[in-house]
Amino acid sequence: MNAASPVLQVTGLSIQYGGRRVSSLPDLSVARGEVVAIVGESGSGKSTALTAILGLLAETSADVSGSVSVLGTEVVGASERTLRSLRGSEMALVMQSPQASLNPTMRLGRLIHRALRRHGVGKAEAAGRISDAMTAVRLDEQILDRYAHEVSGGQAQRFAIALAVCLGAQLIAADEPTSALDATVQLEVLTLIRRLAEERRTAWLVVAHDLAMVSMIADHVIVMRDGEVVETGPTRAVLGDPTHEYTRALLDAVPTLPAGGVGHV
Amino acid sequence: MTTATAHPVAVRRTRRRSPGLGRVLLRRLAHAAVVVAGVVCLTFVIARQLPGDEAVTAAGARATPEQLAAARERLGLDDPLPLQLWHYVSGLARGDLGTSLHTRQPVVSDLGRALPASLELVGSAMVLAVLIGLPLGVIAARFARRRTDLAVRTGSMLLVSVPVFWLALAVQLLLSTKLGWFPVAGEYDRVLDSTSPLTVYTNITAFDALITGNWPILLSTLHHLVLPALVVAAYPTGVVAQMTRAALIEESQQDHVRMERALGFRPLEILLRFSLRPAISPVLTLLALIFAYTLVNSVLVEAIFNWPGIGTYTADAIRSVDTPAIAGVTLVIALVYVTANLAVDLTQIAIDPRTRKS
Amino acid sequence: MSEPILAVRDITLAYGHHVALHDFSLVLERGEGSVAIVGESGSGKTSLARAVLGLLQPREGRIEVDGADIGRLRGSAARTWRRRIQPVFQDGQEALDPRRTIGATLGEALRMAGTARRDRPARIEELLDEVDLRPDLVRRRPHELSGGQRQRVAIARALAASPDLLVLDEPTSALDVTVQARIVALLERVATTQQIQLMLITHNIALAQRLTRHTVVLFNGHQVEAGPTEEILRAPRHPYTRTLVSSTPRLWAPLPKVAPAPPAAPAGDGCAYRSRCPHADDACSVVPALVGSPGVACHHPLTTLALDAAGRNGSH
Amino acid sequence: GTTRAPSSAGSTFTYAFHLNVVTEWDPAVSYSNESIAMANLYESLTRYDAAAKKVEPLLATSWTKSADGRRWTFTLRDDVTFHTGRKLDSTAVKESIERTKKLAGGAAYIWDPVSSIETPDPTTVVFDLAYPVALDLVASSGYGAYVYDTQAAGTGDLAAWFKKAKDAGTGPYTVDTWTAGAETELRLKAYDDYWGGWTDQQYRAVEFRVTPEVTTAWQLLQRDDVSFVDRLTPQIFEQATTTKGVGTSETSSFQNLLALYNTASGPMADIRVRRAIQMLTDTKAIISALHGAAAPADGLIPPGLIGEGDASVKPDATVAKKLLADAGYDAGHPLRLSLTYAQGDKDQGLYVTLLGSALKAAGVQLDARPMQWDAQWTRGKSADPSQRQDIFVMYWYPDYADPLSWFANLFKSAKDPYFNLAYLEDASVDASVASLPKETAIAPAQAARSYLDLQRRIVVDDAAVTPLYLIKYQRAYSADFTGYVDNPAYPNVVFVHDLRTK
Amino acid sequence: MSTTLPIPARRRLRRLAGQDLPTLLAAVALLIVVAAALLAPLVAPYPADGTTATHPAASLLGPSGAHWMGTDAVGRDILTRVMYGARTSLFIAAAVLVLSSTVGVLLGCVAGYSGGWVSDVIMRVTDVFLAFPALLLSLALAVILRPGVGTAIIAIAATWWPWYARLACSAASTIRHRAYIDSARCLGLPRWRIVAEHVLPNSLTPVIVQLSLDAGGVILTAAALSYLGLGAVEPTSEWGLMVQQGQSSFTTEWWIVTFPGLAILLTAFSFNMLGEGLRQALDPRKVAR
Ligand SMILES: Nc1ncnc2c1ncn2[C@@H]1O[C@H](COP(=O)(O)OP(=O)(O)OP(=O)(O)O)[C@@H](O)[C@H]1O
Ligand SMILES: Nc1ncnc2c1ncn2[C@@H]1O[C@H](COP(=O)(O)OP(=O)(O)OP(=O)(O)O)[C@@H](O)[C@H]1O
Ligand SMILES: [Mg+2]
Ligand SMILES: [Mg+2]
Repeated sequence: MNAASPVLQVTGLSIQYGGRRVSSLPDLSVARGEVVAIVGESGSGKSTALTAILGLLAETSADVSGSVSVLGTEVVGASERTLRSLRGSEMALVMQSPQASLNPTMRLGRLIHRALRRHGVGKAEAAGRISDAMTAVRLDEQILDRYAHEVSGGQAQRFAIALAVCLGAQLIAADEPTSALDATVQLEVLTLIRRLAEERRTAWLVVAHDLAMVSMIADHVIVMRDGEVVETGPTRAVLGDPTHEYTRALLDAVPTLPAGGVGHV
Repeated sequence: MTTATAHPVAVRRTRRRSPGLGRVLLRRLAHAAVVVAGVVCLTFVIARQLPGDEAVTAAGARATPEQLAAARERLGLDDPLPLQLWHYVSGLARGDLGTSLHTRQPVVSDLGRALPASLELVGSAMVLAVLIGLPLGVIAARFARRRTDLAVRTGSMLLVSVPVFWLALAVQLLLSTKLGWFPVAGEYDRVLDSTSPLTVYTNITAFDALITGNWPILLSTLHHLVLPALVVAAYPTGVVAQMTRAALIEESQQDHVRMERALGFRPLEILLRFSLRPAISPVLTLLALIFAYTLVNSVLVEAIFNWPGIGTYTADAIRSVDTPAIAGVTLVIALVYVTANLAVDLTQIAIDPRTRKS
Repeated sequence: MSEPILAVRDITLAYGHHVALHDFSLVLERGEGSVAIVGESGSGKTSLARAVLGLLQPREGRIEVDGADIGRLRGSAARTWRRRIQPVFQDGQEALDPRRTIGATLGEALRMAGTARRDRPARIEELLDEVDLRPDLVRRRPHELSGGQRQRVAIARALAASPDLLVLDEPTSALDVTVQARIVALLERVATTQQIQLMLITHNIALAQRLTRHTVVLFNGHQVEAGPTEEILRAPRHPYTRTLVSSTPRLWAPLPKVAPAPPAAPAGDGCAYRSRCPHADDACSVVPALVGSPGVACHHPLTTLALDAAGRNGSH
Repeated sequence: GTTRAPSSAGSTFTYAFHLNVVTEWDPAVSYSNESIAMANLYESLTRYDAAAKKVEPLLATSWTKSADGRRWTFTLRDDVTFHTGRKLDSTAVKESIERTKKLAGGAAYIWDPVSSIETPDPTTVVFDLAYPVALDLVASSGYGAYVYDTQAAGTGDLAAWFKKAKDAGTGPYTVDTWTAGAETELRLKAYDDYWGGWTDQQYRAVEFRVTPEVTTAWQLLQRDDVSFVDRLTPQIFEQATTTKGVGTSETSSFQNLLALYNTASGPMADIRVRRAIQMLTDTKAIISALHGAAAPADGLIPPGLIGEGDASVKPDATVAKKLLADAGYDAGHPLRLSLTYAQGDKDQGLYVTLLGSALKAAGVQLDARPMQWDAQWTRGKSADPSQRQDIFVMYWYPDYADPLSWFANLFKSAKDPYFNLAYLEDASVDASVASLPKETAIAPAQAARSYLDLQRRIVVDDAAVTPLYLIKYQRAYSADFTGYVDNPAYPNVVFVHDLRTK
Repeated sequence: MSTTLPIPARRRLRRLAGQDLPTLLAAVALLIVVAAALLAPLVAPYPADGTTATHPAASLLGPSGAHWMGTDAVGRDILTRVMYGARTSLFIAAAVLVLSSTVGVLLGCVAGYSGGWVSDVIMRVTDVFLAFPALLLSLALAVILRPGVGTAIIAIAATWWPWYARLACSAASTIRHRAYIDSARCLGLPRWRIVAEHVLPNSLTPVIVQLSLDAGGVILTAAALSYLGLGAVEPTSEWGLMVQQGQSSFTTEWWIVTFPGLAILLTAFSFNMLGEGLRQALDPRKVAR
């Protein structure tokens, strides 16, 4: 596959529940090493769009139309089998509540092993991949002996990312990955996302509502409201000089310390 | 314990402290003891409230006044109530539950014979219930809201709703007498007592036969066990299927299941390997409750299948207002209930690490 | 001289064996402005709020409202002081009885505040107006409202009791950014127009800056820094405060190259922050006391100079 | 572990009994279900033949009585040994009866008239009585009359020895294994030295299998899993009579169901009310609804016992209504009657249902209460007459084949009620009851007439009771054997030694 | 965060009726049972047979045009008695559920809200009653009072309330930590008022669903009690009693046992089905997905 061709290409995606359109994404592409953020207020259809892109809406009552192509494979209307082959190894998900998204009855090591085996990775190779991924997310390997409720939120979130990394996912979709975390930890995870994008050329699609945070990590921003995209473009352009009043309202509302401030130049 | 704290130090501490397990266990045991004590007192009070005269039962329906007086004396019925309670409780402490009025045997030895038989029956019914109900529940959850699910739901509802005594009669008539597939009643074929005598350790025939390698009796016992066990299993099977289904469906709405799907696991794999464990807790809790319930309910079934268990014993005790026996049965059932609950608590702790936090 | 509106004196809060807040003191004089309690998750902020509201008995120490120990008040005296301090919780959904209409919820508050039955409808309308809600909401139930509306109702209920102090536990963190801004504006307004002081519990320092004059920083159950909000933000002296301040996302700030918190040895008895602190040494095995004004509890408080150096280290 | 003893080889007679079998191993005090086993383990001096209404020899070959009926001399067989090996002689008989009397448990009262026992020689036993009774009948009792080896335990405690499921009888079988509470509770094996001898066509072992459910027992019998079922429903019995490979027997028993009327207090103290209730009780309808489980009881005494005869009241609803009206009961003053009966007894329930329905039609409200026996009895005996019921429903049967039991227990007046739950106080009845034992002992024909008079007096004149019906024994058994005779004097007993296999 | 607004129960019910055929059928079956119970005196073929009348001459007749379900040992029409039996069973179910849920919910709410030793004491008592076999308690009551419908009701209720107590206790102990309870306390509401006005109403939903699920169980238990001679007594028409009376003639007169047995099955089944349907309909999570 061509390095320049996007990992994710969405065109005319529209999701309806019982005839009501709750989310639409006319056009979106995420390239390797790129972080794209979707922002908007609650109910604007951010999560729905993300879920549809991962093909996780297939079994629900949602009507999905349009096209979502991940590494050249069409997701919309794809069979369970195709989707399964994409999931994990090509695209992965990181959810908001870190501990709740990990199985409570399984040690983390077992979970990651299972996932690798599921994708046909042999035992020996699995061990290598796991320690590689754990290094990448800066996690101590002894965490693998623990259950989800025995690790901190930041650790759990980093582990979820490690899962995606070790399966080799090219596209990682993250739904508000830091909003359940403490401020100090939040920054760790953001840094990790940025670093993986740069070092491993992972493509990221991140849902967020904190514009300050978005301004720090995203290359591209999509602003959504009531299921529609109101503004999209490079982060600097959209947040630096918003054209749509809704974006402006969002920006104004952010309770933020003045840029720079203590400890920053 | 702190789990929300975001740095590993606190986590370490969590781990070191988690052997609070012993304390959890002690607490549960204490609860159990309180419950058993409560049951003992309640039983005693109720037993003393029964009108009529224990002495009449003891001395026989046509006893003479002198015989009655002797019986009263012997049973200590003229003692003041607290003294009687004291006698009863101190007897309990010595493992003495008194003497049954209708079998004239120590209640302990009666129960020692009847309880294993019932445990054999109800135990195998429970195993059947899990073996049948659990897969049914999983299948229903896998195909939730489709036709298969509907069939399982309806079927398990029928099992829960059918009156067991009626089911027992029908099954016996159809499968034994009409079709001749199974023996009508009994524990095993008594002819085998002469050809391959059984050495008794636990009074649970199937178990004794198994550990002594007495295959003919084992086979015969299993053959005899099928029908009554199936009948007794009807209710728990239905309940297990429904509970499993509901718990799995609920679990499937948890975040971690979405995560597992996103990792590319198959739906059935997710159900069996990922959802079943966290979902099994309510099913287990229910099993413990049902176990005791079924033990009593076997009153209705055991008589029909000649099963010499606690059900038959209870029915006899009830018929003859055999106070010591009734008290003994009550106590034993309460103990079974409490033990089953404890066992479930422990299993849950083993299965679901979340419960290990106090 | 009037008594301080709230005086928390050396309280220790604990759940079973777990101490959530150690030896905490705080005095809030009347008219002195509002106070923010910041700190990360599990640092004991909510526990403190519950103690101040009388919902959690301190294991040690006492809490005085207008000079009276609230732990000893009974009967009508207790009911009176209770109304003086009113809570607003994080989640409006949780904070409103799902089975009651908004009117009933506010009515109950007014009844407890001693408003006569016939005056209540008018008062309810006034209250709703106060929090920018339409009067026709009275017949609705919480699930028929948006999150922002629910939070307004919760504030209205608190106001119904005519309190002197509002205890706000993360009042906006469940809300959308735009809604958050409006709630903050509302709080700002009622604080000034009704002369109510706020005790704001948050992990969002930006919010503290906007609403309060004083800030107390908690870490793991210990008070690590206390002083004027402006000063703490500008020149934090405790290493934790500094990290906290610098971790708060700001528009266009570059991402610092922070390493994950080191998996250091358990803190033991010493300074709670010892395991994470880059400056920790043997001296830190003794719990530091809160000293100075503005106060800091650290054996190695950062000077402005050291701070600059550290800041550069941390962010590049 | 303990190994369950293998069953004796050879053919086994399997008795499906509906209750637990043994509660008491001591033959002196045994007074319950275990009689079905005891009768095969132990023997008494005589046995009553209900068909011939005659007392037959058993351990005694012959006996004589003095003219005043107060001295009875029995001659014993001399070829009998106990299962313990000891030879049966007059001393053994004396010792066992004296022990039974001394323990005074169970039915020991039957020996009350005996004042002394002499043993002039090893085969002769002489009983001296305080008052005359038919001692040959007493000696045939199914309870308390067994002759056993009092030295079975040697110097040890005999009662404790019996408790270990041992027997010391002279009967054809001896205990093999006993497992309390087990399905096959009891197994007996042949006693090789039995004086009656053994042929190839006899069962060498007997098993008692506890089978509470009738339908289960019947299905077991059809599959040849059991040889004998003591109790069937009439419908199954009917089915059994036409089933190949199954034999049946139907015998009317000595056990009858009585409705005892409260003659002392309450509305039934008025004899018109009692008569009315008697006339509203249609025993024929009850018997027909029982579909063959019951036989008509024309009087208190069942056929097969001395003194039987017709002492019944014809049902007549019109007369009954008139009687009630006379007694002052009508729509304005409805009569309410309370009745107690045995909880769980379906046949009694059926009578109560039918009575309730008939009474309702006559404007009488019946308040029927099923109760456990001891509760029912305690209430019947209560010192406060207002606590007592108006109608007491119970079964009665004699301990040995003599009708006195009904009258001495149920209708003799007494200061505190015991079994006389009709609370009858009739001096002429008391006088008759006092003289009847003697008459039976010395002038049986006279006794028969007296009994009939007495029945009429109680049932018709005093209207103190309605004998509702006689229980009919309906048995089904494997056609593998012949020689089964249902002897109502020994309820439910199968004398297995008498059977011959085909 | 859930983004769904809970849909009002009424709408959910209506939706349920449209979707869930078995639940609908169960509801219809129940309606028929209830109608049979209410209208028994009017529509039963031999109304007198439902109470005291007997016809010994017509006993044990098989099903025929005159007696669709045959007659019993004293010649009563079984169809009539099955219909009258519905009255008894439904009455027992209603009475038991009202009694036990009232007691259970009250105790459970107090326990759940109070926590601490109050909860410990109440819940241990609850456990004792849970551990105490229902059958034996019923026996004791049947002997102390007298067998009959009333006794059966008290006996079943005595062993049934702990379930509601547990349910309400766990609901209340979650509610106790809800912020609206804290808010109420901060307003100075007295304890009993909080329990009565906030905790109780909010603990009811799971109980209501459970009630419907339990109705079937109560009917089965009542039948079992009657079957053992501890429940309803002659001449009351009661299904369990009818089964018991006909049991020994199962191989010969099957109809005596079978029709009341089917009635028990049908009613219990319908209640269970309906309860399950209700549970799903009222579960807000179902709509959330
Ligand atoms: N299963 C469903 N059925 C019907 N409507 C749904 C369903 N799932 C989501 N919606 C609706 O779709 C809309 C978008 O929801 P979505 O969760 O994508 O919003 P969001 O932008 O992620 O909000 P938040 O910031 O609160 O997570 C909402 O109005 C929601 O009510
Ligand atoms: N009811 C409780 N029982 C036991 N421990 C508790 C309880 N409530 C809180 N804790 C513990 O007390 C400590 C302080 O909790 P608190 O809720 O006060 O923290 P917080 O600062 O409000 O955190 P957050 O920002 O997550 O709300 C934590 O370690 C927490 O686990
Ligand atoms: Mg979302
Ligand atoms: Mg908090």
